[in-house]
Amino acid sequence: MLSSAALVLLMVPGLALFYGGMVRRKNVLTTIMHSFVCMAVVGVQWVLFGYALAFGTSQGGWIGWDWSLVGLRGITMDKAFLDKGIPELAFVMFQGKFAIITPALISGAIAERVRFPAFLLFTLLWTTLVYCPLAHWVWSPDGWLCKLGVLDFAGGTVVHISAGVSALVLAMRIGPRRDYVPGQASVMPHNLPFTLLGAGLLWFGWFGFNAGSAVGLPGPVAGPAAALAFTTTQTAAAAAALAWLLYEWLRHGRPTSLGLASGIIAGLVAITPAAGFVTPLSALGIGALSGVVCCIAVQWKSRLRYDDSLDAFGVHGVGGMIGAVLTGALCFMPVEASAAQVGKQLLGVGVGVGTAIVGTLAVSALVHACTPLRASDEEERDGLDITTHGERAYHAAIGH
Amino acid sequence: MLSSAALVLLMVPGLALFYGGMVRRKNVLTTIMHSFVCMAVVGVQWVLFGYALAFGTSQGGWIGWDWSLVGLRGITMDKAFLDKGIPELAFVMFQGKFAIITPALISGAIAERVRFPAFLLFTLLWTTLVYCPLAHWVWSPDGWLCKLGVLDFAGGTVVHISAGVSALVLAMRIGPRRDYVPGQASVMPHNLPFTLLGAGLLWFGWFGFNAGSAVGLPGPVAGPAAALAFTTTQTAAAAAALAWLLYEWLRHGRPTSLGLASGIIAGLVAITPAAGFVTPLSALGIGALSGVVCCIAVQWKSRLRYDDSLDAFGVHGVGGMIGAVLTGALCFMPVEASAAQVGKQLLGVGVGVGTAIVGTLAVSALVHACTPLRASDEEERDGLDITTHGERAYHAAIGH
Amino acid sequence: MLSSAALVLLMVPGLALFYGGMVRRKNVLTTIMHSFVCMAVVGVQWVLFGYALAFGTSQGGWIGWDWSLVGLRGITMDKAFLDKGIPELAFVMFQGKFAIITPALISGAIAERVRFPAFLLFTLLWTTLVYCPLAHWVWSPDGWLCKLGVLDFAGGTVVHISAGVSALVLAMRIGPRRDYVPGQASVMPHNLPFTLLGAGLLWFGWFGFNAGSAVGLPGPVAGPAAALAFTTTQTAAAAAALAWLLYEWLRHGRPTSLGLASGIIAGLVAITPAAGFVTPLSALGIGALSGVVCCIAVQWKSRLRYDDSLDAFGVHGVGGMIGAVLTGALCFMPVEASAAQVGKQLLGVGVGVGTAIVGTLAVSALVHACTPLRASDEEERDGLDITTHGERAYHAAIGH
Amino acid sequence: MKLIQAIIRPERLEAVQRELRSVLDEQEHYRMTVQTCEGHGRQEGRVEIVRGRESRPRLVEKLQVTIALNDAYVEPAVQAILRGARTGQVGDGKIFVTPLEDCIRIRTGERGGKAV
Amino acid sequence: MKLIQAIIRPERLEAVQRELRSVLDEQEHYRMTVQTCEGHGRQEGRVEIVRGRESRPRLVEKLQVTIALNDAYVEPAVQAILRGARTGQVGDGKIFVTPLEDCIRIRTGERGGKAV
Amino acid sequence: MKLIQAIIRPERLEAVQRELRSVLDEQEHYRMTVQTCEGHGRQEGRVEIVRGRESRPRLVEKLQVTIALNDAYVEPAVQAILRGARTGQVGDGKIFVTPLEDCIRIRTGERGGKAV
Ligand SMILES: Nc1ncnc2c1ncn2[C@@H]1O[C@H](COP(=O)(O)OP(=O)(O)O)[C@@H](O)[C@H]1O
Ligand SMILES: Nc1ncnc2c1ncn2[C@@H]1O[C@H](COP(=O)(O)OP(=O)(O)O)[C@@H](O)[C@H]1O
Ligand SMILES: Nc1ncnc2c1ncn2[C@@H]1O[C@H](COP(=O)(O)OP(=O)(O)O)[C@@H](O)[C@H]1O
Repeated sequence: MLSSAALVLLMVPGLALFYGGMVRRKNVLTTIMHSFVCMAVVGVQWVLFGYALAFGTSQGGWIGWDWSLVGLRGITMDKAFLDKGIPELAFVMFQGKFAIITPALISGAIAERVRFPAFLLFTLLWTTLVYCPLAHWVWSPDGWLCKLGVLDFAGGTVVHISAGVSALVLAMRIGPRRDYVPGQASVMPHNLPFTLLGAGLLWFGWFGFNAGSAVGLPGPVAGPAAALAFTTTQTAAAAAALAWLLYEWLRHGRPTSLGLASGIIAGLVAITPAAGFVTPLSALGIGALSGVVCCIAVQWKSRLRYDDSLDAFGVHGVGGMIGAVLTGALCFMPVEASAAQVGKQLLGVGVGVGTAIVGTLAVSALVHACTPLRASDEEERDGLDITTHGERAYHAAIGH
Repeated sequence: MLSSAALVLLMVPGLALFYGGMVRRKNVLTTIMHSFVCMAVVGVQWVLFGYALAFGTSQGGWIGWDWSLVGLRGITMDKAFLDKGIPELAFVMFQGKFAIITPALISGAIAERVRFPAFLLFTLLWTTLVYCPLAHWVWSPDGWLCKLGVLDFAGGTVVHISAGVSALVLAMRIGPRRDYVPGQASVMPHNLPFTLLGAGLLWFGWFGFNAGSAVGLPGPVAGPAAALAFTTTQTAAAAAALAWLLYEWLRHGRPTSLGLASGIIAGLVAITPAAGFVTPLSALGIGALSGVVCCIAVQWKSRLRYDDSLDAFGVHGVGGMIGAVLTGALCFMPVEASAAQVGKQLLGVGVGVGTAIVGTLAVSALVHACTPLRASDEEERDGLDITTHGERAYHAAIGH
Repeated sequence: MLSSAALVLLMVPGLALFYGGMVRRKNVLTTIMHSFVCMAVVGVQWVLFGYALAFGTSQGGWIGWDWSLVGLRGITMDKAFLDKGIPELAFVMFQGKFAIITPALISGAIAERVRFPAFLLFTLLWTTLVYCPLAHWVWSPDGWLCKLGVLDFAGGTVVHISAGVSALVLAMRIGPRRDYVPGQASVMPHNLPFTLLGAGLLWFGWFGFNAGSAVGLPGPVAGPAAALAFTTTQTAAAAAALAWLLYEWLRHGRPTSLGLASGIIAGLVAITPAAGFVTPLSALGIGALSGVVCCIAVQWKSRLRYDDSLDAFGVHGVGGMIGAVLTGALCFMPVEASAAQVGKQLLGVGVGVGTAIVGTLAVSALVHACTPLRASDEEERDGLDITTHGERAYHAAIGH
Repeated sequence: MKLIQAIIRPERLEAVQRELRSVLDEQEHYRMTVQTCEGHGRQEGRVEIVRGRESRPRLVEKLQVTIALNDAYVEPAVQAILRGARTGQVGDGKIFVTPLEDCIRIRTGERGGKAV
Repeated sequence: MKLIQAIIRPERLEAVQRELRSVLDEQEHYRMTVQTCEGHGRQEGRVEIVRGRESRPRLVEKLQVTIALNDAYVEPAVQAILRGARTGQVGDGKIFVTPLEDCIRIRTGERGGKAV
Repeated sequence: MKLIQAIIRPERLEAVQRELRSVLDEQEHYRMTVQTCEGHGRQEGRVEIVRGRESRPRLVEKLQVTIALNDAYVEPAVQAILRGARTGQVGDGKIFVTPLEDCIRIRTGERGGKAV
């Protein structure tokens, strides 16, 4: 559990690099900071009251709360989590990492133009008003979606769909970058090796994400389920990477490294809700499908006028939906796959999408009331690193 | 077991960076992709039929097979592996990571000139026709080398000798890079910090590689053996790094960072077959020796006409042989060191070398029959990143 | 324990990148090597005699020794450590990683001008003469500080205060860089993304550092204590990152990425001595305080004439002291916080500071007697990478 | 023939290119060469902060655009660059015009006016 | 004295250097200065793909070689560059020859022809 | 008007700037443009080692400083550069002086001598 939590934490620098390599030199620091600062803001929020909201005693299935969980005061060191034989603090931390990574995922859609203070405020409010309730509904034993039987092994709906859809909404709200041209590669990634390294770290961390989530299952199956989740995670990532690469090769005549990396992420996203519930062969199918569909989604999207800079929606939103639905169609445990289960999964997706849309619109309106969301044209032109943070990522050449 | 598997996985991006930093800017993406794509290709192959070939029921000690292992269909979630009390799926994944990393090691010898489609096909065929049989012979309880008593704790023969020798054969088959000049530093590494970071990640991951392999031992010793393997791994890496550094310092007057990093890897390679079988003091010796010998091998080789771009043979081939033989000379468990054991180890090395040579010649002939192995002169000149993948690793300066 | 040790090891490349990104292009390799070479030198020293000195049978509480621990010969594979049920070899390795990282921390203060051979010798002597005794006093059950009841969970005094203070002393001894101008940003970091990635790896590795240290506690509390240490570590890092960022924002009008990263490290340092002894809420306070105080210390220091290149003292020295004292003021276990405990902690800090000052002066005099400490003006001007190591970190553009 | 070397703001390159295309004959294929450089003058760089220490670099990133032209095109090209590069704020840069004695197209070996 | 500035393909630098060495007096120590640049002309860059979107950059990487020469050496040097740099394909670049009024060797302060 | 192009050692830039400031009128705001380049000449680069193989690069990192000046300032500027850039060792570089026919300040459109 603790090593899983540590692995998930490594996803933060992993995501930071994955995104940071894809933007231009002038915006790399602010992009990396988006991920790191989630750790700072949500890291504090989660201990102060986030955990209480998500996993406190359920108030009618809609939200949790316990005064004793504020500041984690009520959790003594040796308090075990439910009957799982692990300390509750370990569970708090594991879940906290999920809460940290989710808003960081969103940042990819609005990179290179969002104002830093606005993103900070957005992160705080969105986590509190959108993430915590969703997590409660799906993962708290008394949450209403959980009670309905919606399956979400490690956060397909709570993390990826909610992040992907919110990213899309926010990208539309903020508008495209000043030099965005639909359908063209108008902005080139400044450091693809960073992006590939980031993908590698994400993939490593994801094993913590998915295998660690086996703890949610009843005691005796937890161990084997972790091994199963590990296997499906690896298999789906491999299949999706291969599928994206090959599809792109056929379609554009070039197998790209960014495609390979994106495929890995797409496969990891899609298997997330299903990891402990499907067989390795099903994982192969889920992965391959998500690789192709996300690739198409990303390319199709690029013809539209909205500008999801780093394709947070195309990968996390679309991948999350594929995974959530296929979980219902392919799971063999804890229930057998059935049309009914697919229906439930669709309900879960619908609730996730709806909550993300409404929540993001509300939160971004709130934020905008306090401080503008978007950087000025001059700031965007000169880069947010130097204008907002007073830093340049690289210093070389002359005079140094 | 699972955390070990995750650690081994991190060796993939680690190796990608280690190699990627050593090539020129124009080939960094394709070099990184060589490692990543092994994860995709072998990741799928292993689940589909690779595991069945290597660890299925032995067909006379020569190869494994079980129809029920195709697609891992026959492995239920709670099926334990032998009597070790770990889920078989965890073992499948752990072994799968070894299968992934091995062809990735080979890619270092042919960097900057191999055609990407040819490498893909090579990886698939080589893993199936060379790696799976070798793994079966050495690690399956019914494999003929295993039965003969050849010791290979974590893959000295199966992984490093086979990769190193195959790398050499393939490098000769493909020919030197267009601007290779024997004995001169004709190609400069474009980003040594990447290489050093890659070495750091490899070293971290190697603990999973070696300590995780303790699971192959009978139950009660597995825990302590893991601690022993950890200790010998760390000690050999430190000793080899120091030895390479000092040797180079005396010999060339400069202690280089690339030498330090190469020493780490050489030590890790050499201790791999011995990790759980020797004392920390023996590990110190194995490390120091491998540091010096690999350093000499690499320099000596560079006077020859063949071009092993990133010294896959000098480090993995030579280091693996040193380790395999010394295992026989220094082990205190599971059998005492003896001349007879050294003889067995030599046999293992011989079989590994022979199989690698024959197998690689056969596989490369097969591949060449389908698609040329080597990039055109123009592609090599302009770099494989832009000509094959339609990408440039870095975008900076003008117009961005 | 073993995974914790592996995590701590990852701190070595993490620190290497953290520091390497902050120096100029011409010194990045030597800076990275400072960290890596500690692994080589101390890695060998620890096995040969370092562990015997620190954890051998106590000679009157002042130093340990056991001939049988030389080369770890006396530690059989299945020898358990005390009564904790873990193999002693695992403990040896875990402690070894601490010994490796400590001199690496010091290197930050003297970057860009120390001679490489002098640093090598310094590392060897300092670890033997300063680190091993201190570790014995504080962590050996018979060490005199341990017996007095000084608390140091995971190395606030032994690692961070001793490294930070030694760094300061050494920086003063060696003198400022040739182009250092007090109070000005005279040297710009050449690659901040490396620094941020390094901070991410450090933070990941720190969980091993702190959570792994729970093994020092009596059996039954070890598990829960690890979860507590994990929680406080994460919380303090988040709070300190936020505090540094906000303080800097208010004070200089810019939230910097380097500030965010520095805050993470400051928080991790400050919580180190307290991790398993305080509540999450206390950790929040310790983190926030250390973020602000270290930020002030670093800025205040920069007006002085001495040149601690990468602020090893401002972060590790100051952060370590804050943590050590607050441990006494906030701990709830193994003893209740009290004025007396604060007194004991102050004593520990005093002893750490005193030992570091005297020890570093003595060791640097010894080193200087053998080989000059400081690079020549020309070497410093042209960069240590090319002049000392015969390498350049990056090759690009023309002719490649 | 003249050689025009203009120092401009990096972010004005696109505008300069647009203007040049409209006055030079080759349309899409108008010829020029661009280099990075750093300039010192009245303009100062933006403040940078490193752990609380501030610095304001005096050297500012610029681009140098080089164009070889026959005499008749010099004035239109200068005007085009002025239109594209001017913001009216300190730091807009300079245009230098120097004599060009000969010009050779490497591909064909053509020389002088028709090779420009 | 003349100043030769040649824009060439990066991969032809070695060939150009070889040719220059054979016509200039100093053999191994022939003098020149090289800079990176990007050129716009008839040649187009190679297609790049980013997540399925294509772009074909108009600016192509080139090198600029600068050589100061006494008049007698100008023609041989131009010919040498032509031999080394020509591939016959669009994008081979240009050679510009401009007058050089004075040349000073910094180390010695020598001026004019003998300082070149 | 003249255009001065000086190739200097990177580490002498500061000294050159200091000297230039003292002879040019604008003090803090003296104008110049700097570019990176690599030079070939009598000086050789420092030995580099890659896994035991050695290489000694012939191209050495330099900076090119460009300054446009009215005639009266040329000689003082040349002397200033000589003072700042000279170390007396092989590799100090060169100063090239070429005629400048026109100079335009982009911000204002001013031309000639007063735009320099
Ligand atoms: N005489 C000159 N020689 C070389 N470069 C110059 C000269 N004058 C201006 N420049 C270049 O033009 C840039 C803009 O000059 P600056 O004085 O900042 O603004 P402005 O020209 O608008 O007054 C400088 O950074 C420098 O690169
Ligand atoms: N008139 C010019 N001014 C500046 N640079 C030029 C000029 N003509 C050519 N160049 C440089 O030469 C390069 C090659 O030109 P291009 O038109 O692509 O090929 P070619 O000269 O073989 O027809 C261009 O990229 C540009 O850098
Ligand atoms: N004729 C020339 N043309 C172009 N660049 C030159 C010329 N002469 C010298 N240089 C530049 O000056 C630098 C120094 O020249 P070098 O021969 O090494 O030293 P020195 O001038 O002190 O004898 C060279 O690296 C080159 O960049």
